[in-house]
Amino acid sequence: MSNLDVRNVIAKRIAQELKDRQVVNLGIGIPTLVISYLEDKEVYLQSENGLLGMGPPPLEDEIDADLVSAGKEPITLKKGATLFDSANSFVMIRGGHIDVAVLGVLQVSIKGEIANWAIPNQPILGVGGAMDLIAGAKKVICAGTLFTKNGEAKLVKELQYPISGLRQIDLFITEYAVFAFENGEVIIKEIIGDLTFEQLKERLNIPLRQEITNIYMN
Amino acid sequence: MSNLDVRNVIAKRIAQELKDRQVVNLGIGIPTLVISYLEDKEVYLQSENGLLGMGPPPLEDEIDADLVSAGKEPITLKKGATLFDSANSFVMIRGGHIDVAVLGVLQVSIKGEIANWAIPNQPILGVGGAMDLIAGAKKVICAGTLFTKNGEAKLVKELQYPISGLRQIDLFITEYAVFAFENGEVIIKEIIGDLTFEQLKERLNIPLRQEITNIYMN
Amino acid sequence: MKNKVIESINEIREVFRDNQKILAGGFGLSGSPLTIIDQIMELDIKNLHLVSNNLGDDGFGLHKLFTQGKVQKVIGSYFTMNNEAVMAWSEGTLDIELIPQGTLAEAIRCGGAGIGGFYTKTAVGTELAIGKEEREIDGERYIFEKAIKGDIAIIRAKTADLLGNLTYHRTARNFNPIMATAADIVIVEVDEIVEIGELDPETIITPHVYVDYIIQTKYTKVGESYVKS
Amino acid sequence: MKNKVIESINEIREVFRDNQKILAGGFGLSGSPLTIIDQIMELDIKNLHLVSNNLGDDGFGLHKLFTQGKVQKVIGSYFTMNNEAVMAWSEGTLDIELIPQGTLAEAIRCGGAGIGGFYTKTAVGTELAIGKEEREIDGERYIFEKAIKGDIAIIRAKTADLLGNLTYHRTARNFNPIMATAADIVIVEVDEIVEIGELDPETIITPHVYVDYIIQTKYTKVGESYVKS
Repeated sequence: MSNLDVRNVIAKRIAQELKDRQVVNLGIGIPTLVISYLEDKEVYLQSENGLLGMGPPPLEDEIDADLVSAGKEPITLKKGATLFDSANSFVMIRGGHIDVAVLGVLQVSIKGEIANWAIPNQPILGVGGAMDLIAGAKKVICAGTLFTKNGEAKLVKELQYPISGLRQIDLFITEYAVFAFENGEVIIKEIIGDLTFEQLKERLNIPLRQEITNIYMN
Repeated sequence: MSNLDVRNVIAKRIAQELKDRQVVNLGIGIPTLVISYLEDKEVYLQSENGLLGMGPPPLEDEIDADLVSAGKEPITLKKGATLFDSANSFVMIRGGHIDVAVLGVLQVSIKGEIANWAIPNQPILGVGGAMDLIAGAKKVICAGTLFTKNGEAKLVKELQYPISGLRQIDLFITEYAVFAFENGEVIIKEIIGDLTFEQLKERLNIPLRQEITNIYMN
Repeated sequence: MKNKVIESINEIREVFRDNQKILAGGFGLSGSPLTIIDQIMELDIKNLHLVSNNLGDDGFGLHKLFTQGKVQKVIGSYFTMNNEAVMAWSEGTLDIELIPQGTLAEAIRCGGAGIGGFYTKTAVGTELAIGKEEREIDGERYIFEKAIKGDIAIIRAKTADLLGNLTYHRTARNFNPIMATAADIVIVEVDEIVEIGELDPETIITPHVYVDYIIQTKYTKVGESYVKS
Repeated sequence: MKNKVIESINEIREVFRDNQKILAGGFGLSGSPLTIIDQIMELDIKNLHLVSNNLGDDGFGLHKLFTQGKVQKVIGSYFTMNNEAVMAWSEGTLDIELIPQGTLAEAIRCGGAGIGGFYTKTAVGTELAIGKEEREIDGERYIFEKAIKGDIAIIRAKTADLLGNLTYHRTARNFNPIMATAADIVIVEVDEIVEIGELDPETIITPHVYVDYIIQTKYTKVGESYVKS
C-alpha cells in the first residue's frame, strides 16, 4: 500500500468507531481524513479554535478565511453549528463534554499512554490542544501507522518520547490492527492488514492478546 | 427630615460623585435611589444578575418578568445594553472592570472597612454579590444614614458587625457629611446636614479631620 | 436522531434519585425552571442538595420544593429573604452553605470546565473565608474554592432547537448557561422549540452538547408574574 | 461622549512602552489584529512579551513583528510551525513559554476575572508540569496555573458600536473576547463601526466596558488570505 492508502485505511477504520450523535474532535493528520468516511453518520465535529458543527470544505468561491479548522483549513458550518471563544471551547474539551478525541500519535505504550507532541532532544515548541483533549475527552482513539519510516514499532513497552498525559487511551488504530488497552493489557480487537496475530506479536515483541469482537457496532 | 427625605438626600449626593462614561453597580436600598438623580449623566449601570446598561423602570404594560435588576425589580434596557451570564457578570465585577460600586452599609470603621451583609448573633444566610463588589470595584462608595434608629453611630472605631472584605472604601456618604478614608484617616470632605464639624466630631467620638474640597467636579 | 424533547421528567424517572445534587438556574424566579420543579415535586425522592443562587420566591419555584420537604441542603448566595428557609435552618432541618454570588458562579463554571478549584479575592478576611486555604499570589491575598458539579442541572432558556442548542431571554440567562455545563444530566425548560438551523450560530449561548432533555414550559409571563397555563 | 474610535495607535502613542506584555488575539491569522500589528511595527519600542496562541503566519501578523526584532518573549501554545521562531529560540534570542492551549485560554480568562490561579487536569504528569505545584482534588490530580494579565490587549472583532460593544465573525472569535478582559488597555480592530443601539443586546459578545480604543481594519479577506487595502 502507498502511504496515502495506509492513512486512508486507518481513517476509514476509525470512522467505523464513531456513532451517531457523538461529539468528536479530530486532530491534525490522519484524524482529519476521518471526515471523508463518516458517510451519513450524524457526528458533530468540534474544533478547538471555537466551533461545534464543522462541515466539509467550502467551494472555492465560498472560502472564508475566518471560518477555519484547528488545522487552519477552510471549513463550513453544518446546520445547528455553534461558535464560541477559546476559553469556552476548552470548557467543552477539558470538562469532559467531548465524546471522542481522535489524535495522531508518535508512540503508544503497552499501558495505553501516548506521546504525540514532542520529540526528544529537539526544541519543544508546540503543544496546541493535544494535552487538553487527552485530559478531557470521554474516549481517546489514536491514529497512526504501526511502524515508523525506519521500521520501528510505535507500540512500545515504555515511551521514549515525552508523554502527553496520564490518561490511558481507549484504542490505537493502525493499518494492521485495532489495539485496545484494558486493565494493563494490550488486546488486538481486529486484524486489518496482512500480518497475522502471530506475526504482529513477533514484530512488536510485547505481551499481546487477541480478542476479536465486533466492537464498533452500536 | 423624614426618613424618605434623608435617603433621597444621600442618593442625590452620591449621584454627584458619578461621572460620565462610568460603569456603576448600585446595591439595594439607598443606592437604588441614585438612579433618580443621574439626570443626563451618561452612566452605565451594571446589574450583577447579568446586565450592563440598565434603564429606568418600564411602563406597566412593558413589564418583562425576565428583565429585572439584582433587587428583582422590573427594569428596561438602555441603548447599547448587553446581557451575559452570572459567571461573566462576576468577571466584570471581581476582575476590576466596574468603576464604582455604590453599596448600602451597616457599619464603617475609621479604617474604611465596612460591614454590610450580616448581623451578629443572627443567622448569616445572605451575602449575594456584596463581597465580590467590594473585592473588585475600582471605587466603592457606601451609602447610609449616619446613625441607626437607636441613635448609634454607624461610623465606628472598630466594626462590631462581620466585615465584608479587606478593602478600604473610598467614600461614606450620609445625610450629614461625606466621609473619605485616606491613609488611615477619616476626612470630612463636605458637610451636608445641619451638624457642624465640631458637633459631628463630638457625636461620633472618633479622630476626624476636615478638608472641604469640591471633590465631585470632573 | 434521538429526540431530546420530553413531555415530563416522568419519561426519565430513572435519572432522579434520593440524595442527588441538583443545580437549579434562576435569579429569583427569572430564569427558574418552574415546570420542571413542579414535576420534581410529583416524584417520590428526598434529601436533595440544591445548588441555586436563592430559593425562588415565597410559594413559587424552588421555595415550593423546599417547603414540600424534599430539600436537605442548599448551596447558594442569598436566602435571607426566605423566612421559611431561615426558620428551617434555625431548627436544624435545613443545611445552608453560603457562598458569595460570584464565587458560586465561578465554582459552577469550573465544575463544567475540568478545573478542580481556583483562588478568588472575594471574601478574603471575612467569616466566609474561615477554614478556607489562603494564598498570596503576586502580592494579593486570595482564598481557595473548590469547583461545584451536580448530578442533574435543571435550567431555563428561551428557545431550543431540536439538537438542544439554546438561546436565553434578557436577565433570565443568569446561572443557566454555566449550570448547563456542570451536571451529568441537563434538563432545560424552554418557551419554544424550533427546527435545527433556525437559530443563528453566532447567537447560540449553550451548544447542544450540554443539553440532554428539553421540556416545553407550562408557564407564561403576565406582568411581573409567571402563571401556569 | 468620549470617542473611542482612533485612526492609528499613534494617537495613543503614550500607552506603548518597552518591555510591555501584549496579549494578541487570533488563531493563526484568523482573528488577528493585522492593522494594529502593522502600526506597532512603526513604533520605536522593544523587548515586548507577547501572549498569543501562536505567532501568525510566515510574513504575516505577529510573525512580522517578531522578525522585526521587537519581541523578547512569547507565551503561547504552538510555535513549531514557525521556523524562524524555532531558530531564534535555539540561538537564545527568543524566550518561549509553552502552555497547553486550554490552559492558556483559562489563564487569560482568570486574569480578567479577578481569579489568581486555578487547578487544571491538563498536562499533569508531563514535561509541561515540571516545577508546577500538583494537588489532588476529589481523587483527581491537578496542577496549579497562575492567571495571565497584560498591559495591552490587541484584538480583532467584526463589528463595534460607538460605545465599544463587540460582535465577532465565525472562528475569528477565538482568544479575542477573553483577552479583552485581561489587559489594562484594550485596542480592537474591526470591520465596521455602527451606531449605538444597532447591535442586538443578546448577541453582543464583548460588553463595551472592556474596550478602550477602536480602529477600522485596513485588511480585507480575499479567499484564504487577508489583503491590505
